[in-house]
Amino acid sequence: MTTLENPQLNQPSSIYVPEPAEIIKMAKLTEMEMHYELRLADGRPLGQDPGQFVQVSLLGVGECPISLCSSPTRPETFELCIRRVGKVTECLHRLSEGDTIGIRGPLGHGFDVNEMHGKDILIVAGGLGIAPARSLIQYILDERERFGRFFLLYGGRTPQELLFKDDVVRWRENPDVDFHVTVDQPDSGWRGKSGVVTTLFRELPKLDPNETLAVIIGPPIMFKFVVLEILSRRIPQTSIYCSLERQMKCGVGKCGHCQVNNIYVCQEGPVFKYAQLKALRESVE
Amino acid sequence: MKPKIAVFSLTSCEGCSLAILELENQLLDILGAVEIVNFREAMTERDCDIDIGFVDGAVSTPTDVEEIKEMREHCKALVAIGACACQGGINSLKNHQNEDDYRSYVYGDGAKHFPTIKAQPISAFVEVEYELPGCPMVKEEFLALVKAVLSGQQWALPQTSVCVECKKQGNLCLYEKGIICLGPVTLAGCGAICPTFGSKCEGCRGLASDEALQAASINLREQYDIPLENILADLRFYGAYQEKSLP
Amino acid sequence: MKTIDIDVKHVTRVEGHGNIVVNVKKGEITRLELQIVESPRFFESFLRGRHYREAPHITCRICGICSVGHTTASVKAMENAMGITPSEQTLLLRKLMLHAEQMQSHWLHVFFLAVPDFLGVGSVIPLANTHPEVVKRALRMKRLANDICCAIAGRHIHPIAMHVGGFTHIPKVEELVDLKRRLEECRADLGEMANLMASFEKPDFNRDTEYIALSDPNKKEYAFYDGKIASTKTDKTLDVDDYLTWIIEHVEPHSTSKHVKTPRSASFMVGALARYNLNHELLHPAAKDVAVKLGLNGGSTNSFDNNTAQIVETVHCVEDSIEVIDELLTRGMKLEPLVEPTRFGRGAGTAEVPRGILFHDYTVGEDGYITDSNLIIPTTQNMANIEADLRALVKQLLETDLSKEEITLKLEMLVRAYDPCISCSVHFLNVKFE
Amino acid sequence: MLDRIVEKNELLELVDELSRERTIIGPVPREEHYFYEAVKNVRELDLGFNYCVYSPKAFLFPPTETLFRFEAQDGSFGATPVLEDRPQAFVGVHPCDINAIRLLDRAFSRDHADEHYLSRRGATFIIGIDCPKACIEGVFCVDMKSNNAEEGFDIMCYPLEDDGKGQVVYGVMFGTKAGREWILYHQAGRAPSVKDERDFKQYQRQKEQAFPRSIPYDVDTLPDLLERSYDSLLWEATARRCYSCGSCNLSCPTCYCFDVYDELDMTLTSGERKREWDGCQLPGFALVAGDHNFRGKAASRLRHRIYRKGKWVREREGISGCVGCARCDRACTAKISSIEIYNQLAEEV
Ligand SMILES: Cc1cc2nc3c(=O)[nH]c(=O)nc-3n(C[C@H](O)[C@H](O)[C@H](O)COP(=O)(O)OP(=O)(O)OC[C@H]3O[C@@H](n4cnc5c(N)ncnc54)[C@H](O)[C@@H]3O)c2cc1C
Ligand code: SF4
Ligand code: SF4
Ligand code: SF4
Repeated sequence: MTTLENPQLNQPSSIYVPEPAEIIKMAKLTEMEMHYELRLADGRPLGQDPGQFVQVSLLGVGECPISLCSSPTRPETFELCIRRVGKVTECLHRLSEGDTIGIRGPLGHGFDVNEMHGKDILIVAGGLGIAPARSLIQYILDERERFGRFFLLYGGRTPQELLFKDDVVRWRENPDVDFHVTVDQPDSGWRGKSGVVTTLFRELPKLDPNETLAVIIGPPIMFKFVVLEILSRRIPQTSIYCSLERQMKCGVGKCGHCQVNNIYVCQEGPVFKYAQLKALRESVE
Repeated sequence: MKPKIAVFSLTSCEGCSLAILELENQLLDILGAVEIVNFREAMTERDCDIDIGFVDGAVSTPTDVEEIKEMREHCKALVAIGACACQGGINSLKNHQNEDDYRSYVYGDGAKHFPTIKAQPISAFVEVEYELPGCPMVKEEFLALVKAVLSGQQWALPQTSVCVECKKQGNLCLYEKGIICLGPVTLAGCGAICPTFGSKCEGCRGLASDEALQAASINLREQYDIPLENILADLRFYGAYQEKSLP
Repeated sequence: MKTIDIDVKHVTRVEGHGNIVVNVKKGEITRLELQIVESPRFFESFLRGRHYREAPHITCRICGICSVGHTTASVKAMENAMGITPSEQTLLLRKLMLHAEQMQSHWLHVFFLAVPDFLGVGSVIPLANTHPEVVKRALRMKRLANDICCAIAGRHIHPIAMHVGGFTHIPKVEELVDLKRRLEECRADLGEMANLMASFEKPDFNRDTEYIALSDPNKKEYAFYDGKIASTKTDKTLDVDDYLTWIIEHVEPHSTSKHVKTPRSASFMVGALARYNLNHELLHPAAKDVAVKLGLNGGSTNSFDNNTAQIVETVHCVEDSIEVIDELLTRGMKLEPLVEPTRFGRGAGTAEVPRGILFHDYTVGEDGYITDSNLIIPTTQNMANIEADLRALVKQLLETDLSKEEITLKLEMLVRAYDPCISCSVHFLNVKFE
Repeated sequence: MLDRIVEKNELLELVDELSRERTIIGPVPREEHYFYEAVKNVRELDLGFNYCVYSPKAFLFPPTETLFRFEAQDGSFGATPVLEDRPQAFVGVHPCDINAIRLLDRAFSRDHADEHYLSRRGATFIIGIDCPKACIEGVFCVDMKSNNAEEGFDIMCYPLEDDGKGQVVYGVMFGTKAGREWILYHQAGRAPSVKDERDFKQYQRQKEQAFPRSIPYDVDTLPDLLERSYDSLLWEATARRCYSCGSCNLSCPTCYCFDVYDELDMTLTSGERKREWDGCQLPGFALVAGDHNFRGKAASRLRHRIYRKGKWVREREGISGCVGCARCDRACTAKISSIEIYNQLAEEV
């Protein structure tokens, strides 16, 4: 006797069970961040959109949401960059290559790359925000001819805390991207620019408000200032993307932790248009 | 090498150490995973380099002060177990009485043989890695902590109030029966065992937050006509509130 | 002529902290003390100014191991002081709680504290490797005793639902049915326990002393919950309210602790052996059988027999618990409101707790707040007797060619046989005593 | 339109029969209140329209449940989902709680279907009993338009005649095929007569008058009202009394937020991933790494809860996030009342 008609009922599975993935490579980026290259145990590509995330599980410890930092255009493996801040992330840092972790995903809504095709792209990333940004950066570089001009601004607190230093070097050399990096607190060895990330806007040529899509990923405090810079260049609110962070327990729109007003960040986000966020009163407060 | 675990007692009823022995179903597994040394209730041999030291009891005598400092030196991690070790516990009731008076009331002329100081949590004297509050401590929490430490994980107390667990138990709230329960202001983790067994929460696990205490001072006075002084007297039962003068 | 100095710091495997100091010069004992190094706790003082309902919840925290015993004595004293008559159902549930505590405490003592001595290992921990079946059985039995307390009052250490005037929770029928089944199954474990005990050789040591325990004036039941104060040295019995005429506290010059004597003897013994000596005819037949098997007769003067008496008592407790559960199931249980006081004033209460007779004594003012209290704990009462025993045993052992270590072990075993609960015993220096 | 007329005794006999294949869960008196509990015997049930302290939510979405068991096997792992589908029947569920279950059904089946909820739900047969009047003072189900249930039950029983001595005649409406089959297969009751239909109309008319209204406006305008009240001082003022104890969340039939945690076995190689009820009023609910709390103040949490109930859930799921059962109001020992808040907001704007 079944009283609720639901086709899902006969599947003896659970959306909460992760699938195994092997750590192919692990590299320490800074004291706090570790870079992981992973492959699903069945070898299938993850198939993410840039900006999406996965729930990373350590059985017996817990689960947490982590953005993908690699592009689907490089499907053999997928990459994560994880900052050690608490229970799960600390245990993740202690793993070694060859270990197996649990993955659920890709989850959420990433960047709408189709909408981006043909446009000039401006990415502004601060701190750990470079990780989710990197999936989009890689995508754009891999599909370079489908985009217009490509500006990338990256700000870190100190030179030591800059992530993906190899990439930073490569991007700097790469003629396909107009890349600028700055640190808040330079040390004696730092030859590059210093100051908060908004100072990098000086380095940009004139932007075309109707042809540019801007992407902002970083801590809430950075967000406010960067959005002002961008809006002041008359780029419409519907052309600005950003990514939100919230506590997430399920990643699939049930547990309620990531709810901001009437939306669930894990489902409608984490990538949003600024126009949409503006109406969400708690989104960046 | 199995990690070495030890259990000590300061001023207490030793109920918290005993609670470990009441983990009958897990005790052999625990013994299999750790080496227990210097467990006064269980053995004669003594040892020094201890990975985790569990301490029950408040610091309430000059000897306690020396002992806790010595324990700190011998233990890589120190865990305060029970209300006495975490907040001073029931021993701290004397902190609100006149010292000469309580000493001579109990020991008369013999009082001089019983040096005592204000009952205080062990964190007032030494650094403490973890606290397992409750009178007695919650043995399931002890087990969870041991497992977390053995598997190299962080561990933290819940941050909610007892009402959460009471609701999960499906209890009738005691306020419905006109009983003033301390559940709303008390830190969860006990599974709301007192309300589940029909008795008001007595606050043995300490305050959930200062904000909750603020709310209590408005609510109990305005909605229930109870003076703040009475609420504080209740919260003193296990040292959860000690005029904020401690340590 | 021997000269030995024994200084056992922290007698292990007893509840709390205690030291034994023995100095013998040329065959003469120059100093013998059982020292208490437990921190003073001032419970009598805490009680002043607290509401009468809090008394059991405060005093049970004197000792984690006899928490139910303190609660029982406390509610009885308070009900006596305030003119409260608890219901039949309350009495049955209390008896069951007290039985469970005797079991849990005696088993803990026998298996965890005493058996390692007999099997020659330092503690219960190596025992888990050498005799896993003994440890597993002990844990199973202890779990059962605790589960009884959990079902009725929430937990064994600091029971929750046991209040002045009744219970705030009653066990579910299914829970009692299940506990009864487990109690019945426990009989096999009890048999094994008796066999194990029978295989040990107990030290040959006798010293005549006075034994004091509660005794049922109607000679109906082996007294734990209630009765009159009785002694092996007199046929007279005493109401609990008059306990101070027999239980006389006095200061011993060598000790900072008060000792307790009776009008008849400088020391006396309370606990399982005292109860057994006074009330053994009232034991359940199954318990009597075990007593016979273990060679315990009504007039033992060997304090080491206390362990044996504990085992016999737990057999009785298991059997009686089954009967109490049957009675509860037959009469049916319902949640009753706590009985309210009808007066205020002074009242004493007593109960036989694992280590012996326990007295609580309160005075409550009109406003329901406590003004005065006195608590006399079994270990306090036994202290003088332990010292007297130690003195006699040292003398006896000096005649042998045992080494200092062997003598020390025997002395420790003797102290342990009393199952002293030193956490509680500091309260005996009570000058309030008139 | 009624589908059947069944007397209470006969219904109970059927339920008794049903108890052979399903666990029966219904209102049981305890400590002068009513609770949904599993019963061994249908005689334990009290099928009035008594207010129950909690809804039957816990039998569909338990306070704690295991999502899966796991076992580490040299380097890899195995995880086995734990799904429960033991047949059960809720007997005597009121319209408010049925409406709340409808909301849970929708929330747990949309997008990523939650098999843990759905497998229990799929194994649940629901016998509703309609309320002819407000079950207890303080409920505002009529204001929330939740005092009638159109769907979400297998059968719904309307107490048409009540002789006051326990003899009740129910007008029964079928909600599902399963409900229809259950009644018809057992040939229970009789077909409704024209008089029965007339009685039913009469019952419904009386019912309309029998629920006192507590909110002075149409609940459909509540989302707009809330829209304008985001910056009201009311939140802060009311939240000063809030303990952040979460009792309101945990007693609410429409709250379904949860936390997820792992529990290791003593072996440390196997264990369970579990979930347990959580609540948006609890202080750590929106905390993230770096100790940034997106709703660190009790006021913003209180506002979130009220908005969720009165606006956001409705906007998202198309049905009201609050069914007006007042369980939150009754559970709050600080006497913070959602109905009072809804009223004060109307006064303010
Ligand atoms: C969409 C998304 C993408 C993300 N991408 C990345 C990424 O690419 N890289 C990365 O490193 N991080 C990322 N994060 C952040 C990451 O998810 C968190 O840092 C991670 O959850 C921390 O988990 P943990 O178990 O290690 O820490 P926890 O032990 O859970 O806690 C860390 C901190 O969080 C707080 N906290 C969280 N929950 C609670 C609670 N219930 N009670 C109390 N305090 C709590 C505390 O302040 C604590 O200090 C992302 C987050 C989101 C939502
Ligand atoms: S009984 Fe106490 S702990 Fe339980 S909900 Fe009520 S106030 Fe909270
Ligand atoms: S918000 Fe309150 S009234 Fe509304 S459904 Fe939840 S508990 Fe009931
Ligand atoms: S029940 Fe009341 S006090 Fe508790 S969190 Fe809810 S609104 Fe606040």
